[in-house]
Amino acid sequence: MSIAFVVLALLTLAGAMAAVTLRNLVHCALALAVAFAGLALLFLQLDAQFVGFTQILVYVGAVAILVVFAILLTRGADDGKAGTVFSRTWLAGLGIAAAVFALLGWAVLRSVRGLAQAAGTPAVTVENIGQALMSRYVLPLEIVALLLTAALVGAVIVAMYEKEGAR
Amino acid sequence: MSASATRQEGWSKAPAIVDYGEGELLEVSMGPHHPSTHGVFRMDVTLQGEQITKLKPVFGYLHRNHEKLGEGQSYLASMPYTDRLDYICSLTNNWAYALAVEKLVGQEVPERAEYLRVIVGELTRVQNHALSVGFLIQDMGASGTPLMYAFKEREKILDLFESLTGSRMMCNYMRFGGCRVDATPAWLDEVRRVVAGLPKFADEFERLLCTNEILMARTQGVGVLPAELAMSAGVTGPMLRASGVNYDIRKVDHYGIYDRFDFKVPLGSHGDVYDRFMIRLLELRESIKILEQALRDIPDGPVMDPKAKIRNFRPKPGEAYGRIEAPKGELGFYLISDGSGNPYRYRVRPPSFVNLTVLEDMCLGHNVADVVLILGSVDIVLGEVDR
Amino acid sequence: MIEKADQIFVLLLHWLVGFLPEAWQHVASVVVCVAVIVAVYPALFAVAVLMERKGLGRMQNRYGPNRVGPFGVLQPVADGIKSLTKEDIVPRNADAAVHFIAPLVLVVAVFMGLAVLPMGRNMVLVEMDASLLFFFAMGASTELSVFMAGWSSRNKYSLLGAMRAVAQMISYEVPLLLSTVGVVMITGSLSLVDIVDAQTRYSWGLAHWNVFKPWGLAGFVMFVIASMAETNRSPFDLPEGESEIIAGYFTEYSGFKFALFFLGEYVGMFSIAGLGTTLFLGGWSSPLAALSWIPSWIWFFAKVELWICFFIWVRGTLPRLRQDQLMNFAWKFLLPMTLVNLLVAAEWRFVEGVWLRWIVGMAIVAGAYVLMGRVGMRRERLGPRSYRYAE
Amino acid sequence: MTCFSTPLAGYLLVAALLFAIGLAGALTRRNAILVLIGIELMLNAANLNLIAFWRFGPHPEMLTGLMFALFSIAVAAAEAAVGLGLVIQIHRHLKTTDLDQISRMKG
Repeated sequence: MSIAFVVLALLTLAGAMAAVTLRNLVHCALALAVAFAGLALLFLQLDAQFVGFTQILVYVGAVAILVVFAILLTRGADDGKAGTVFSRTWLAGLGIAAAVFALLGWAVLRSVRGLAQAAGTPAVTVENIGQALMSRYVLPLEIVALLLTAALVGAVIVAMYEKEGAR
Repeated sequence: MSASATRQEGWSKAPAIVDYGEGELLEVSMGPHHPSTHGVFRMDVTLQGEQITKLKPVFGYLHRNHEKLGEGQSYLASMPYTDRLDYICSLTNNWAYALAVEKLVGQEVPERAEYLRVIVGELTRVQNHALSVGFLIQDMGASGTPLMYAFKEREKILDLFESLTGSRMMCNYMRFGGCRVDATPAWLDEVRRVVAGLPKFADEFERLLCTNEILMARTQGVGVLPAELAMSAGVTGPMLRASGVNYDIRKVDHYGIYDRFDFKVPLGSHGDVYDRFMIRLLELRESIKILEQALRDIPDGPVMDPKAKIRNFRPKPGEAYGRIEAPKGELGFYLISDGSGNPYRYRVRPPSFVNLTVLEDMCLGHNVADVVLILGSVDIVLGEVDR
Repeated sequence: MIEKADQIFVLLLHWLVGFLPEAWQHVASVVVCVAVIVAVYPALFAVAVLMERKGLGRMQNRYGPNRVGPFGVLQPVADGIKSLTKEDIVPRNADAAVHFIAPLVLVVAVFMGLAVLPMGRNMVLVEMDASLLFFFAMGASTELSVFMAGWSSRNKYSLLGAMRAVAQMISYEVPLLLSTVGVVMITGSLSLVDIVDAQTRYSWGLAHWNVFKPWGLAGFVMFVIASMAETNRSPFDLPEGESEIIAGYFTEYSGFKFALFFLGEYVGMFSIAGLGTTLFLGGWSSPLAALSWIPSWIWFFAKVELWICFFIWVRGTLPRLRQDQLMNFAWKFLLPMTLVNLLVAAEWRFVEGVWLRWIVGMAIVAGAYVLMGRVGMRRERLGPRSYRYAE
Repeated sequence: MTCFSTPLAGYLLVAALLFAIGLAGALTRRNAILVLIGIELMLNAANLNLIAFWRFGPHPEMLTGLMFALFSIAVAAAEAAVGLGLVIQIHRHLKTTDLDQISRMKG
């Protein structure tokens, strides 16, 4: 339990909290970026350099921007309407979330004794990761590549303007 | 949120993205202090994404009551005011006004004065075209290099104007029946020297710009003005000729002594920004030809009709319309005399203003970036548009 | 002696932290390094701004700044004082918090990128395994700050500029990243230190810079183009195209915050130039073995400055592209070219025989360029025209 | 602080809390984009778990957790792209991103 961990955890959780509670959607997206960045730093703390940087590159650099774009492209509908930003069933949702957290927390705390103690710093270089990706995990890698391509094409087709006769 | 509501609320809301049911529309007020509207000019633009779906030019920010002032003062007193119309080309403004008054009064202009008018008029055209092309490419984002090249040449011409008329931009040089002062032989030699350097400048400018890939991609096919629309809207000058209409008042009216010179009228065929830009460069070359001939043939003699009355004359009741091919198009002055010392009606037909009316037709469907380009290719001076 | 000059900053650092107790030395050296980076790059920024203004002035038949100090060299100081003392204007309806944070995020992110650049032999702040990835991760976070600036200003031009900027930076990040993958493939490391080390070999007195190889040359050209777009430099300066959308995303910024944006932009230029130098131009190594006596840090900064000069030259020469042309160029030309370049790099890696791989590599690059650049990018009816004359 | 005798518990608790926050966001917010944000947060919580278990697990050199996290990031990116594309398209059809109003299946 280092100070750095506490700070980063608080940062991440605060960002996440803000991301789901703020009124202004763009603020939500920016808070989400903060949460992602905090998570990336947590990954760094866990000696997962590669994953941490990938996290920043993918989430802060791409997903957050995507979310922001989507917010800007879908505005107008929700603007100016006063009232709650929460859905009708918010109480049930909150209850479920609280229950899930209680369960998870209980499970974690119950099994503290069984949890592994800190192992030595694993000497994992980017080269190891690359080797693993190209040998043991080559099939998942290919599948993910295919999935990303399919998702790219799908997202473009879904989001494209439907113009009659045009293009 | 409707369009009008947005405008009233002004900036009080977040950027107004108005949904008309066909995608996001954004209303932008470009100007009056936008960096590339060439003065205080405003365009109310409605954008879909970055595409123009509506454009409304708004002008009048520089309105100075020029025409009404002209009715309240003597004929001569209006002459300096004409400098301020198109402040880039004061000498051609002078010329058009002098032509109108001379028609009204029925005055002759001595030979040498006619030659001097041609020389200063064509010099004006050269510097105007160089400048407008430079500004056009500045609007394209070329950070001023072509513009400064044009300025360098313009500077020499403005120096010539200064040494002849005493002022670089507000020349106030022409009078009814001639010109205010005679040119010295030294001045003419200086003009010959400057003109001799102009073809080199034109070559350099053309080599620098015309085959630039980005420039061609930005200008070709952008802001097309069809010939029919140009004619029915009364567009004149290089813009009209870029659309392929052969109409040059120097050839049509034979005013002054233009039929003595051998020059051609370049015509475009696409009517896009690139054509307008190229037509200006080609016209610049033709102007150099005219200048060379005029400087070769200029005779000696008086520059003022000795019988002419400059002040306190009262033309007979009647009307006259004097027009010339100003660098920007047909510049005309329409005067009605009721026999008094002031014109009864004084009206300017400004080329920039008329050319600007087709702005929306040229811009629709293009990008924001193209709008400033198209506006630049119209070549307006707000002093003339708003008068 | 030569060794001393080369390592002068490293030795200076060791000498400086040597005064401290053992336990503090590591932290102290990091602090000193950070302080030096934070001091040196703004100074370079001042030099670059002056150079840009002077250079552009020379290109445009004018003097440029020449009033403040001898030959105007103190102009950046005057600019700095001006922007620090100017009123800080925040639009009434702006989102004040985001408006305030945006320039800070930008500056922090671009400075972070500098941490992994080897600026000389043994002169790198953080030596890590995945430093290239780190650099790009930091580069990606600048996009968000640009968006924050544009969105929070509540100005339509800012919003347009922000949208343009984000679209452009995302589009050009792909070729930028891909153009470096070739280097990574050949070097077999994401570590910038390793990449430089791999290039500091000499045969016949000539360095093994990546740019001297077919995949390196193609990658270098792609990298230069994409880096110009990534730093919003002319001819890709659409996000701040002053003749179209005033100043784009920082239209509503003034005073110190504007200066921060300006600083961020230039430091971003330095860092991307430094990265390009590291990847393709051999980092701090000298081009000729005979010139190795010149200290490594001089080489690095000289190359970066040369790169900046090139940016300035391009800015003084080319007009700006349009949004759709920019996107077309990125997706239809740069991206396929970088992908083909990966092929060339792979070919270089696996084909035996020096001549064969040179010929095959060059052929693929040239063929792809002809196919995609000359044929693929050609639009109809684009070219010089001839004009007719009446009479 | 006996319950935090191992740092792993801390990471797991943070992940659990993050997951709960994401779940709460996804379940309580009306805006479809916010729901997506919640899902992203849950995915990230899972990633944190994976990495933490990898780090403190018996065989960190096997890279399994790390790889799982990497693939999860890639899948999440794809999910975000498609999900946001769908939201945009729904908005285009129904002029709203309010999930209470988009609950019917016919467009």
